[in-house]
Amino acid sequence: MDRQYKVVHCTINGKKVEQVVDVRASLTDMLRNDFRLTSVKKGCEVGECGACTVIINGEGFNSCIYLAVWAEGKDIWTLEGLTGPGGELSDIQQAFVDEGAIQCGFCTPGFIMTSWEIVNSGKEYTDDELRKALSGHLCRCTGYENIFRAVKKTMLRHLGKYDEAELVNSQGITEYPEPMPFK
Amino acid sequence: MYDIKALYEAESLDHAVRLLQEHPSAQILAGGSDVLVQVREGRRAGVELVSIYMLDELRGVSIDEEENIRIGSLTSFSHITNDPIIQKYINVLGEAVDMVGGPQIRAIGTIGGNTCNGVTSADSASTLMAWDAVMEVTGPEGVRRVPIKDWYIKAKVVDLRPAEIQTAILIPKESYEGCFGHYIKYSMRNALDIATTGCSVNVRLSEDKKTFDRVRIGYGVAAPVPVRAYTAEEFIQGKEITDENIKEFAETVLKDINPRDSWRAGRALRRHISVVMAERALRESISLAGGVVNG
Amino acid sequence: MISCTINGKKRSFDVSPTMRLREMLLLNGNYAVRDSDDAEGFCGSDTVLLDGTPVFANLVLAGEVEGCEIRTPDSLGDSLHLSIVQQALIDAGVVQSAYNAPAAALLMTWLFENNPNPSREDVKDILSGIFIRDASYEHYYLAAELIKEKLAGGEYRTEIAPEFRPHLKAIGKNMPKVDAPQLVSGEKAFVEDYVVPETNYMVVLRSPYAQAYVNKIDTSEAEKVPGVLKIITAFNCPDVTYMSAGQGNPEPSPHDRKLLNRKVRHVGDRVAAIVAETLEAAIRARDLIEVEYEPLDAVFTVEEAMAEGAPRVHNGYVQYNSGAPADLDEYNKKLSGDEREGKVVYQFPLHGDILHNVAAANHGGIGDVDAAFKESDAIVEATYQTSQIQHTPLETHICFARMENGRLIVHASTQVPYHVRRIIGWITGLPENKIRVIKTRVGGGYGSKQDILVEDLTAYAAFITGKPVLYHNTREEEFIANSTRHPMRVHVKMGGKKDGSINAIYMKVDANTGPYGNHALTVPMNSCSKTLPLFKCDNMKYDLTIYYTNIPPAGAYQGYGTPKGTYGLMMAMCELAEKLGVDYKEMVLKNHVEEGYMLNILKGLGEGREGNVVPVGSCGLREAVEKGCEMIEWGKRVESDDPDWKIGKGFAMIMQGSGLPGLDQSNAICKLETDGTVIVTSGAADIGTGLDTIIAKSTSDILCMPMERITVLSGDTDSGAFDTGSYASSGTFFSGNAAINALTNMKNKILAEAAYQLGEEEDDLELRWPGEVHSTKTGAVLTYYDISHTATSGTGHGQLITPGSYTTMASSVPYGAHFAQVAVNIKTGEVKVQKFSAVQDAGTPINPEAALCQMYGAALKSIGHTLYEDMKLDKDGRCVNANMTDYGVPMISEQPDDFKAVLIDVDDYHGPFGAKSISEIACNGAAPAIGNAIHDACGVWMRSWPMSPEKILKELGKIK
Amino acid sequence: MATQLLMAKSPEEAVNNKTATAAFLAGGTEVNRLGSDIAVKADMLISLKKCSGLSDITEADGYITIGSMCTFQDLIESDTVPCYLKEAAHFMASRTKRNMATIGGNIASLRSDSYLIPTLMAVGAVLEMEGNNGSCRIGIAEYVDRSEADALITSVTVPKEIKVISRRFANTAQSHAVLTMSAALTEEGIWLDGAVKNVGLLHFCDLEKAFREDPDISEEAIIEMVRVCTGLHTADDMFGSDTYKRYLIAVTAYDLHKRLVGKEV
Repeated sequence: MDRQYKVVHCTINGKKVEQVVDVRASLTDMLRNDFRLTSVKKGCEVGECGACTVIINGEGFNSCIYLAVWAEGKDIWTLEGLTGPGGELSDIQQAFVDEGAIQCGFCTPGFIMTSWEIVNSGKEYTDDELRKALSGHLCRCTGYENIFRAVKKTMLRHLGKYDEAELVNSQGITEYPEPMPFK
Repeated sequence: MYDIKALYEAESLDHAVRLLQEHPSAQILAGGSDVLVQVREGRRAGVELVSIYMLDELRGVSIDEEENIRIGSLTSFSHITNDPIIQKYINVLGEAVDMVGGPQIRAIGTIGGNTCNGVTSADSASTLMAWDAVMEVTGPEGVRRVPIKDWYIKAKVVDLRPAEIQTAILIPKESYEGCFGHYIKYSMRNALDIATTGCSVNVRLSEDKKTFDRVRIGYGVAAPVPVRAYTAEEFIQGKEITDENIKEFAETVLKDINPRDSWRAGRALRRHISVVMAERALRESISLAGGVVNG
Repeated sequence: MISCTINGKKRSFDVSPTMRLREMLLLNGNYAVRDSDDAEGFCGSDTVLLDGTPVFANLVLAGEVEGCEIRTPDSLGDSLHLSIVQQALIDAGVVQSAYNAPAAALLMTWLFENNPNPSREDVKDILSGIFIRDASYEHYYLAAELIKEKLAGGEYRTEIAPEFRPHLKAIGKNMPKVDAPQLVSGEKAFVEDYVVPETNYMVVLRSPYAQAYVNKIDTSEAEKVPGVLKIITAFNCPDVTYMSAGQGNPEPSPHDRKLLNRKVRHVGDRVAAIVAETLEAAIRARDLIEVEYEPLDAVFTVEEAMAEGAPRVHNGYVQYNSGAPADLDEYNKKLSGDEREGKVVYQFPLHGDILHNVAAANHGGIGDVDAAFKESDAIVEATYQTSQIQHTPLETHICFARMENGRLIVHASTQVPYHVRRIIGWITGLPENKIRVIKTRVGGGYGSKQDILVEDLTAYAAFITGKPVLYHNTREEEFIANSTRHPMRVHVKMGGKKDGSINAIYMKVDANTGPYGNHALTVPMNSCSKTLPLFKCDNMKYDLTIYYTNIPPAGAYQGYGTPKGTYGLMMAMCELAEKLGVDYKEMVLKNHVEEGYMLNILKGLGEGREGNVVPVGSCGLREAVEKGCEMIEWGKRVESDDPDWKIGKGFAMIMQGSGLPGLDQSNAICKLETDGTVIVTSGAADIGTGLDTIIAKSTSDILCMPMERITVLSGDTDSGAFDTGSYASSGTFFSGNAAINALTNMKNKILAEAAYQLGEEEDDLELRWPGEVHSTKTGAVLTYYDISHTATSGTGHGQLITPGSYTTMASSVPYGAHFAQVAVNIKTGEVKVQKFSAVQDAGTPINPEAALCQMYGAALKSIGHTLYEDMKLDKDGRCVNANMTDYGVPMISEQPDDFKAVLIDVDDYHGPFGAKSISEIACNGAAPAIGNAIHDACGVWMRSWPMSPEKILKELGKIK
Repeated sequence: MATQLLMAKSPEEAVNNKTATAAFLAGGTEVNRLGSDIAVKADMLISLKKCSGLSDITEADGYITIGSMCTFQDLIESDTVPCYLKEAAHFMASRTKRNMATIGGNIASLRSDSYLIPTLMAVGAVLEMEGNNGSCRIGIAEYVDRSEADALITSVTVPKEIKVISRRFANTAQSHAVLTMSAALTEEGIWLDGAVKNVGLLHFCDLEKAFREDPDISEEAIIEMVRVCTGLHTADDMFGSDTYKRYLIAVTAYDLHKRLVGKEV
């Protein structure tokens, strides 16, 4: 049975591209092998670890269980797309660095893409909602605390709540000087 | 790269049906969060697939002319959870599907796929069972409707005939009107985990909210397929909302369910938590419906 | 779809039928099919076999190979499974910089497959299709003999090269160069092999004018080309003034340029750099850039530059880091101060005077030449003019740079990794810990890669875009935007006595350093400092003036000024001998220095500083002259049977240096691995000369262990330790000695550790083959494995790691003499070098066969600049012959039929195991030797390079 | 840049497809070489590599006929090609290039530093051409004067027994020649032809006449004759000065004549 190929037209990191792919290829295969976007990592290839998370039309997906041919017409973003023209880090990336949210770094690309979706959603997630939104990622080094804090601070900054962001303590709890206002 | 023999991409529903006829051995690929994983694990290696992922016509939630809630089979879990109609009339389904896998899985997974894999642990199944959902399937002979209780034939087998595709899930008006429910998923982790046992209860109270007009309770992983505890339902039908009734109702479920031992949990544990979940889910449903126990 | 068989495997490609075959083979991963001449079908680096016939892959189209069978150089055998041919080329010592050694191996393989017993003519015929610049062709004939012997009896019988120092196992012995297997088999080795597929490309817009202001650059259209990332011009590049010479800092060269300048100073000067995702997009964008030039008058020769009121090449203002003259302010007032001119910053006074286009100057001498001339029985005086010569390394300048975690990683083909790192630091503002320069294998440098000519721009482009960037010179750019020999006007006045002794020498050198002052002072200095010290003469005087002009840039080229000084002096001496009626050989023997002679002349000849006066060290000059005269049968007249052809003989004595005492420094680190093997990390830059092999052999002999248990890593600024770099013939001497110090420290550390582990006295212990410590007292033995394994255990002293560094004020000078017998056709002016013998004292030749090949390669290069090579400029300063065919490089047909290299055995006190330098000195002899020989043949004095037939006919009076 | 390639099977197919914007491609050492704009201007290249009938060498009544696609190396290795033509082929110093370059390609290029044309002109070679209106035969001198771009050279016929001497002057063996000159001895006397760089392919009829009229003419006379010859348009360039080129032509002509008709030969 000879191979089936298909041309996929989509936008990757803001650039319109066209690529002939084997229909059996996963989106992770296409991004890594054809476009050399090696930030997209294969941790389990069965949709359970989140290391392959990319943003498709604004939503986080596991690219390992997403067929490359399904990317037709989609707008796809990977970590490489977040760095500025001169290689400057975006604020969510800088937060991961500042809050010590990166150890081995293998889960980081996937985590940052979901965090990018969260901080750009404009919504203010409660702590539980935030943990639930990040629950699709496995990290075996950090114990998630610093990652949670990095996302929370960036979310608050995106909402303009700069001083509140500074109040977030090491456990990720916002320590209000006076008793916590009723929410 | 997936080990699949061939991939046929359907451009429309009819085209999908034709493809299934042309390739009788081909299997349907919706969101892929079950099928592609099994191809990867080898259980479905070398399979032919008909991909219906691009059929937007099978997506979305609406109220049809018969005032059924109509959920397109390709609607993803996350879209169901955030859908206003669902939140208004059957919010428990939104909560239930919001416990499937993780956010990324819920973005790709579809309710059609979740109900067609015939798996008793499917988070949506026990709730759909408890709300008497109706499966709409389309095939070479046209459209057919199957009540959910007849949908599950045996473990991993549903009433889907050759070249048929499940196109929607309907919740009849009579089934959702005035109803409030709650679903509990008992699992080891809060995400990316399969239910050890799932329990979905809904109630319709009397006008004066003192007595149970109707109570329904569905279970996942309490039997090879999702089941209803009819004996318990009949027991509590028309009774007052009292602690004893609630407790007895919970004890009665054991008559209907038949959990088994598995590496995930033993039979005794499942029977015990089934009772506890029944009581809790019922109490939550009562409060949601505005009722007061021993009121 | 094109399908064919490549190295026995069926392949098909979906490419355009008019794609060049070489590009198709690159898609297939056969990157050993290289390109040295942009598809000119000259160098043969792109040789492949097409249906069994050697062809140039660049001149064959993909569509033409449908169904054909192709063999590429990388199919012959990898570095662990070398074919007989590959092994023979290694053993013969011809695999040096080896950019197209795989192609040469393929041709030799084809030869032997078709003719198991080829004659010398057959070898010459097959190698006529390949250009060898490093080792020349002589030892390929030797390799052919070795292959025949291997095929016949399985053992070599012909002597490859004489061996030296019998008491040592590795030093002085013929051994395969440690990096030769990788090179000959065509494995990944050069910068171009490490480029990532998703790289971006950079091209440079170059000036059409020899001198002009760049007033405006409009890149708006260019930026619209899809895929363009960045366009760098003088208007947005860093305001950092630097210079491109790879020299120890503070450099004896004026800092007189920025990355891109508001004033272009030669045809080919940088105007804009375009970075794009594809090469096509970069080129398309380049052609859309509109530049508003303000053309200015230009000067090209020293005469024009020194003329009154000549246009000034640098007219901004002058600054001094130290030693500024008192009248600097008034001086600057006379200059234009126009900001488009930029500035000239001297690190310390070089006696420049940019008002008169003087980049640098130096004067000095000993005794009183004027008085001495009065007492001379005969005086000769003449002016010699040398031409602009290009190195033409097989691998044109290339650099690949990328960012990695905020660090700038620069893959460079360079001779000076640490100077590259420093200069990139100046331009990008990054500290050195944030810059890593990886010197891969270098496809030929010869001095052209001592200058930082592409790394500055490529590294900056990668730094500001944060993306990987590749820049690769075209062959034409290698001519017009690289560095070349300084054209020089050498005026020599020499007086001598009847007895043949020379009593006065005056040299007036006017050098042309081109638009920028890299190496401005030091190259012309060498024309005196590496020539006058040959003479026992008490009255010597030199005046050096170096002029800025608008010719393509001049810089460092193997020999570094000495070939031009030697040319003038040795021709003058030959003329003086004739005038005095003294035999030239006797005059040489009478006047040359010998061991112990005090070199007072060195006082003023320091590299821009006070030179230190030292006595002559080890010196094999006399033996070299005697040996050479014997080989060329000096004095015996040779007549040809054809009346038109006249035959003559000539020779010249030569010297050089071994690095720069008081300026150079080298470091090395030696590590004993846990299994007792050794890794030596050297800062040195092996550019194909065999420097890593010298360090490996030193390790083998000092630590008494076999070569295969030794690895030498070099040229990576992250892992290595500082080294000034490979130039001024400093490699063997400085880097070798630094390694020896590190190894000696390791030897002592091993003995100390063994004493501890054995509980014995260090004095009773000794190292012995094959790498163990032996107690002369108790007979106990500890292998290096035991020692290291214990030392790195939980209770051990820690891994044995020792540094070593080397600086010196001593200077070990190599000496020698080159001899030529030429035939001159007095009817047509043609010159044929019939015999050439290079005889040199290199102290202890550590790699004898490689040393011989270095002599052959350098001699053929200098035969090239004497007779054939010449960059010709038109009246607008544009190089009209900027390609291989017209520039005139010597190939196998130009090699003398009787070509010999001989090593004189001398043991130097300072050199590593007594070794001195070998390569630069070998560039100094050909021009004067051939010049004297031509005079001997037909009586004319050829006073300028190249000694072309037309010039000879003019001198013979045959044409006006 | 040409993007189409036609692998012609026969000369007819090649000529039929030869439009104004197509170009013949023989060995490739001219068309595909750096600096050649032939491949850039053409939209299609017609390769003759797989053309039948263009690479055989035959002999018939004192004449040798050589297929136009014979490479320089074929000429050297053939035992029927006359020695004088092998010497001219050896003027191309690079063996790999000789494996590729063809006799037809060298003639068609009409280069002013041609390796073979001077020798072929001296011996009065005859070309067989394949044009739109079938094949025809044309002397090489005539071809040099007015070559038809669209016609394809299919073979070159040269005399077997003829005394010819050629000389080539170049900076290095692989540089382009400043002068390539051939002299042949025929019944009517000496034929003298040459290629002068940046001037062209010349037939030195005045010199032939001078040698015929006075076989013992002095070298100085020849040098003076060429020095003042107005028909010769040599100029100063990177290959040498005008005076040098004229002198070289003169001394070479004299030398060739002397060695051809001279006593000692």
